[in-house]
Amino acid sequence: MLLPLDVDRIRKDFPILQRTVRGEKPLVYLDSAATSQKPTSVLDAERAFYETANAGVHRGAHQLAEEATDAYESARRRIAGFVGAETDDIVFTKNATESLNLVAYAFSNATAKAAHGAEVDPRFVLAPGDSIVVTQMEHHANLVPWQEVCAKTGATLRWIGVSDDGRLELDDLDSLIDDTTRVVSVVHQSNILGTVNPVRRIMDRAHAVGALGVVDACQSIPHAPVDVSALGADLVGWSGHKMLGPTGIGMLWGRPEVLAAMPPFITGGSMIETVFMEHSTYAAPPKRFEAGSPMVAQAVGLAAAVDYLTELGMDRVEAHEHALTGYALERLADLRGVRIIGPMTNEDRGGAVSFVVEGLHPHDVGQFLDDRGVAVRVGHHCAWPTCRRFGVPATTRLSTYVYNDTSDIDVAIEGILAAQNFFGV
Amino acid sequence: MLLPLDVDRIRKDFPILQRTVRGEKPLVYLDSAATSQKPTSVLDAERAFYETANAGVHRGAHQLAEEATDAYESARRRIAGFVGAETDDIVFTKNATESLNLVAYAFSNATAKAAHGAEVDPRFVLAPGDSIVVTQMEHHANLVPWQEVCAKTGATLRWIGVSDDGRLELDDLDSLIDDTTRVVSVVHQSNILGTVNPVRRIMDRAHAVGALGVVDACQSIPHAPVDVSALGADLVGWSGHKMLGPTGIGMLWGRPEVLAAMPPFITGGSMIETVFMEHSTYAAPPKRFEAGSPMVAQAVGLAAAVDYLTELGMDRVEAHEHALTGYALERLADLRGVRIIGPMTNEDRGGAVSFVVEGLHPHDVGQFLDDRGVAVRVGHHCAWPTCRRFGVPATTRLSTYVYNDTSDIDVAIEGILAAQNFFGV
Amino acid sequence: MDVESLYQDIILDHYKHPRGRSLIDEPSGESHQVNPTCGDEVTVQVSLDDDGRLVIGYEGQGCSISQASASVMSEMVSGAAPADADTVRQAFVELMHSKGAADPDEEVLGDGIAFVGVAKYPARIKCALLPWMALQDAEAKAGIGPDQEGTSTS
Amino acid sequence: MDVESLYQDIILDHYKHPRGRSLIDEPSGESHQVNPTCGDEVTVQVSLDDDGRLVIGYEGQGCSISQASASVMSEMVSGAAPADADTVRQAFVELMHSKGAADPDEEVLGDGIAFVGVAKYPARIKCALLPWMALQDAEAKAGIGPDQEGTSTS
Ligand SMILES: Cc1ncc(COP(=O)(O)O)c(C=O)c1O
Ligand SMILES: Cc1ncc(COP(=O)(O)O)c(C=O)c1O
Repeated sequence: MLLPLDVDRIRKDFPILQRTVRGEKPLVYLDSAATSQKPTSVLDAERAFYETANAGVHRGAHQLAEEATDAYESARRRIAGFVGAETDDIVFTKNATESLNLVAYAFSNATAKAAHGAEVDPRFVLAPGDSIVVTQMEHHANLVPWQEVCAKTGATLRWIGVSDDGRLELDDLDSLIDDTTRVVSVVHQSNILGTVNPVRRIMDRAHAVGALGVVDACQSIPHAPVDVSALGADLVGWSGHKMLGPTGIGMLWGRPEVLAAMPPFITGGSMIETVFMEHSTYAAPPKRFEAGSPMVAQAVGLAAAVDYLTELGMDRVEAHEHALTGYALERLADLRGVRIIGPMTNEDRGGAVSFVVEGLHPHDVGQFLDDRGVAVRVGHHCAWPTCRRFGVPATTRLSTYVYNDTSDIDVAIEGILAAQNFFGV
Repeated sequence: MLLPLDVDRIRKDFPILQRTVRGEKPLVYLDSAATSQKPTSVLDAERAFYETANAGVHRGAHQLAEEATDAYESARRRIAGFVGAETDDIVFTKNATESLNLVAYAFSNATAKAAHGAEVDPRFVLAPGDSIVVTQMEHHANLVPWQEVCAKTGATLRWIGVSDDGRLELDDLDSLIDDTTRVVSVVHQSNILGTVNPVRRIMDRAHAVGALGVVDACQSIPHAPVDVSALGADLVGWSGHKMLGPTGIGMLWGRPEVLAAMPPFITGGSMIETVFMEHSTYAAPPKRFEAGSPMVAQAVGLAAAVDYLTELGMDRVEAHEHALTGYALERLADLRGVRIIGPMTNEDRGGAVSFVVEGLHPHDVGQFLDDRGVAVRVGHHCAWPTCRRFGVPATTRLSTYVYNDTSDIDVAIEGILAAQNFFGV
Repeated sequence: MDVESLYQDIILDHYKHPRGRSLIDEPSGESHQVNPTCGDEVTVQVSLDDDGRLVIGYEGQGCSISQASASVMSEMVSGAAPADADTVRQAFVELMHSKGAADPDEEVLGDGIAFVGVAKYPARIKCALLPWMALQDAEAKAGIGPDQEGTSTS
Repeated sequence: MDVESLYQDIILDHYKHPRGRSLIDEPSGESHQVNPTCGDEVTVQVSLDDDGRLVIGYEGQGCSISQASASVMSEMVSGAAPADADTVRQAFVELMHSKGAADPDEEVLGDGIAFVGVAKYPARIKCALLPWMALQDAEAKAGIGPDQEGTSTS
C-alpha cells in the first residue's frame, strides 16, 4: 500500500522509534492518541532555548529577557498560524484539560461573583433551570468540568446520545439544545470512537439559541488541517503533546470578543493590569489567562512541532492517516470475534480505532501486543460513559500518526491472533 | 572573598553562562529570583526521557507507558525527598501560581458546592464575616487568588503590614488573625524584599484560631534546606523553574489529611475514580489534583535539578548565597544615593536585593546594567502593593544563585555608578 | 521476560474456572473496588461463621489477572481465621511489590504463587491486588481484624 | 548597539526638562495608562480650542523614556489639528516597530526622531508608546478623531 508520507524517512527523525522493547523487539508505537512521540527538531528547539535564551518573559529589561519573550511570542504566532488564528487569540495552558476548565470556570466564577454584586458578563452567569449540553462521547476532560459547573451553579447537564455505529444522534438536537441552553461543548474527533463530529452544525444550533459553543479539538488539530475560526465555535481547546510537541503545554483559542468577556481563571502575576491590596484589575487576553511563569520552553518546542507538521503538510498527514485507518478497519473486520467500537467505515473518522475481542479482556489483548513490541492503550480511554454506552468495560485502541505504516498494523493484528490462540477463544 | 561553592566549576555546567550579550560582554546573570538557569544534567534528563521513555503515564499497559510512569513517579519521590515530604503528599502543577490557586479554589469551590447542597468539608466553606489573612509583601500569586476568593464568597481580606526595614509587623498578629480567620497564607521569603519570614509563628497562630495555614515557598526552597513539614503549614506551594528545573512545573505539598479533605480544582482525566454522565467520584490525592496529561518530562528534569542541588548540598547553597548577599548589601550601602528596599542586614534574609537610586528610574538603571551584560529585573516584581508601601514605583533587583560570585556583584555596582554618572545624578 | 511468564496455567485455570464465585447472604462487610485505569471491578463480601472463620463472597468483571486473583483469594481465605487470611494477604501484597524477584512460599500463598510473573508488569499489579484490597476493606467494614478478640482461633 | 544610542541627548533633555507638563481644566477626554511590567504611568488629557486644534495636558511618573516621550508628544501635537496629530502618532508607532532600522522623518516627528534607538530595546518600546496610547485613548473618549467633521482643518 502506497502511503502519502515517507514513513521510513520520518521515523529517522524520532529517536525513540529506534529503540526496542520486551527483549529486542522493535517498538511499534500505536498509542499516539494518548501522546505522540517527538522529533529531534522539537527536542533541539527546547534545548537551544534553555542554552541560549532562558529568562523570565514579559518582565525583564535585559537582553536574555528580550530574547526569551521573543521566543515565546514568536512561538505563539506560529502556533496561531497553524490553526488559522490571530496570535492574540491563543492562550497557553498546561494541557487541553486546563483549557477546558478555564472555559468551565468562566461560568462558575462569573456566577459566584455576580451573586456577590460584581458586574460580570451575563452570558457566563448560570442558574437552576439553565442547561449545559455535551455528548455521550466526551473525554472526561470535557465532561467532569461541566458536571462541576452544574454542582456549583444548579445548572443541568444534558448530552447528545451516541448511536450503535458510534455517531452522534442529532435528530433531537433542536430539543436538546433549547432556550435554557447556555453553553454547548462537544468533542471534534472522539479519542475512543474515532468519530469526527459535525461540530459546525452543533455550534450553529448553540448560537441559534444564544448559547456559547466550545469544541474539544484535542484529537483533530494534530491529525488534519483545522482552521479554528471555521469550526463555528466560540472557544476551542487542545494539547501540544499529542501533536509532536512537549508535555506540559495546551492551548485555548477564543473569539476575541468572547475571551475579552471572560473573567480570569488562575490569577497572580503577569495577568494583571494594576494590583492593590484591596482589589486588582486584569490585563486583556491572552495574558489575562496566563498567570505565573509560563511554559516558555514548551511553547518553543511546540512551535518547532508545528513547523515540522507544516513541512509534512497537514493535508498529507490527514490523507496518510485516512489510508492507515482504512487499512486497520479492514484488517480488524477480517478477524473472527473482533468488534469495532465506533464507526466501521472510514468516513468522517480519524485514526483512533477501538475494538473488543470476544472472550478476551482488553488488558489481556494489550499484554499480547506489548509482548510483540506493540504499544496500544487499553482501558476506558478517559471516556468511561462511552464504554458503558457500548456495554463494554474497556477497549483496546490502536491509534496512528505520521510515523506509522501498514506494517505496524500488521504486527498488531498478529498480536491479536496470538492472544486469541493462547486463550483458546 | 572565599565562597562556599566552587563557582568556576559550577558555571561550566550551565551552557547559557558561556554566552555573551550586548556585543561580546560576558553574561552576568543576576535574575534568578525571576527564573534560574538550567544545568546540562537537567537538559539531558528531559531529553533522555523523550528519546527513550515518552508515553502516557498511569494509563498504558505497554513497556513505554510503564517506563514513563516509573520516570514520573520516581521524579515525584526524589522531589518529595528533597523537601522532606512523603511522595504522595506532593502534587504537580504547572507553576507555583497554579499551586496557590489550587488552594484558593478549594475554598471557593467548596463554598459554591455547599450552597447547592453538596457535602463538603466545612473548613473550606466561607461566608461574609470570615477573614483571610495575607501579608503586605505577597507576590501577586499569593494575593490576587485570595482577592478572588473574597469576591466569590463575601469573605474579607486582611493583611499583616510591613515595617520600614522590610519586616512583617507582627505586634498585632493576634488581633489580625482572630476567630473569624479561616485561612492564613504568607510568603516564606519575599521575592522583592528578600525578607525571610517567621512562618512557623504565623502558622501556629493560624492553627490556634482553627484556620488553615498556607506558605508560598517559591523563593525559599530553591535557596536553603527546607523541610516543608517543619514549617508548621498545612499547604506549601513552589515552582520548579526557580530551582534549576524546567519551565512549566510547580509543586504543592499538603498535609495528607488536608489534601484528602480538599475538593478538586482542575477536573478531567486521571483524577477520577468513576465517571458517569450524571456524576463522578474522585481519586485520592495527589492524583485528584492532577487532571489531564501531566508535565512528565518537566518532572523528570526537575528531579535531575534536585539531584544536582543535593550534590552541591543545600546547606552550602544557603551559606554561599548568604555570603554573596552580605557582600551585595555592603557594596550597595557604600553607594551614594542608593536606598535598599528591604532589610539592610543579612539576618533572616535571602539573596534578592532590591534598591532604588535617587534621581534614576529603575528602568534606566536596569538599562545600564544590561549594557554591561548584567541581567537584573526592574519593575514591581509582581509585588506592586509592596512597592506602594515603600513609596516607590518600582525597584531594581539583584538576585543570586549557585553560579554567581562576588565579581558578578562588582560588575553590577559599576553599572550603577555608570548610570549615575551618565544621568548626572 | 515474556508473556507466558505472566499467564501461568494456574492463572488461566482460575480465570476460566473461577472458584466460589458468588455473593453471600447478609454479609457483615462488603467492598466494591474499581481500577480507574481500565475499569476492572470486584466486589468482595465477608462474614464469619460460628467458628469465627471467614465466609467469602465475590463477583467481578475484568481481565484475567484481576479475576483469577479474586478466585485464588477466595480459595485461600474462605474458611480461614482472619489472622491467617491476613498473613496470606500480606504475603501476596509483598509478592506483588517484589518486581518479580521473589521466591514465593507455596505453603502460605497456595495458587497465589502463580502471580509471581505479574510483579514484573507494573500496570498489572493493580489488577492482581484489586480483590485483596477489597477483602481488606470489607473486613474493615465488618469490624473483622487479625488481632480481634475471639476472631482468631489460631 | 550600546546604551548611548538609546539615550540620545534630546531624550535626556526632555526627561530633565519636560515641556508643557501640567493638567488642563475641563478636558473633553482623559486617559490614564499604566505599563503593568514596571509601573510607569501617564495621564493624557485632550480638548479642542476654538480653531479645532488640540489642547494637551499630561502628567506622569516613570522612566526617562516614557516621560521624555510624553514631553515630545505634547510638544508635537499641542496646537495641531487632530488629523495632523494622528499622522505624527502613526509615524511614531511605526518608528517604534522598526526594530531600529528606520530612517525617521524629522519633518513629521520633530524630536521624536531621537527615539529611533528605543526600537532596538523591546522592553522599552512600551515605555515610549505609553503617552501616545494615552493620547489615542483620550481622543477617542473625547470623540476627537482624524476623520471627524469639523475637527480637522488641514
Ligand atoms: C514569592 C513568589 N511567589 C510566587 C511566585 C510565582 O511563581 P510562578 O511564576 O512560578 O508561578 C513567585 C515567582 O514569580 C515568587 O517569587
Ligand atoms: C478528546 C480529548 N479531549 C481531551 C483530552 C485531554 O487532553 P490532556 O490530557 O492533554 O489535557 C484528550 C487526551 O487525553 C482527548 O483525547
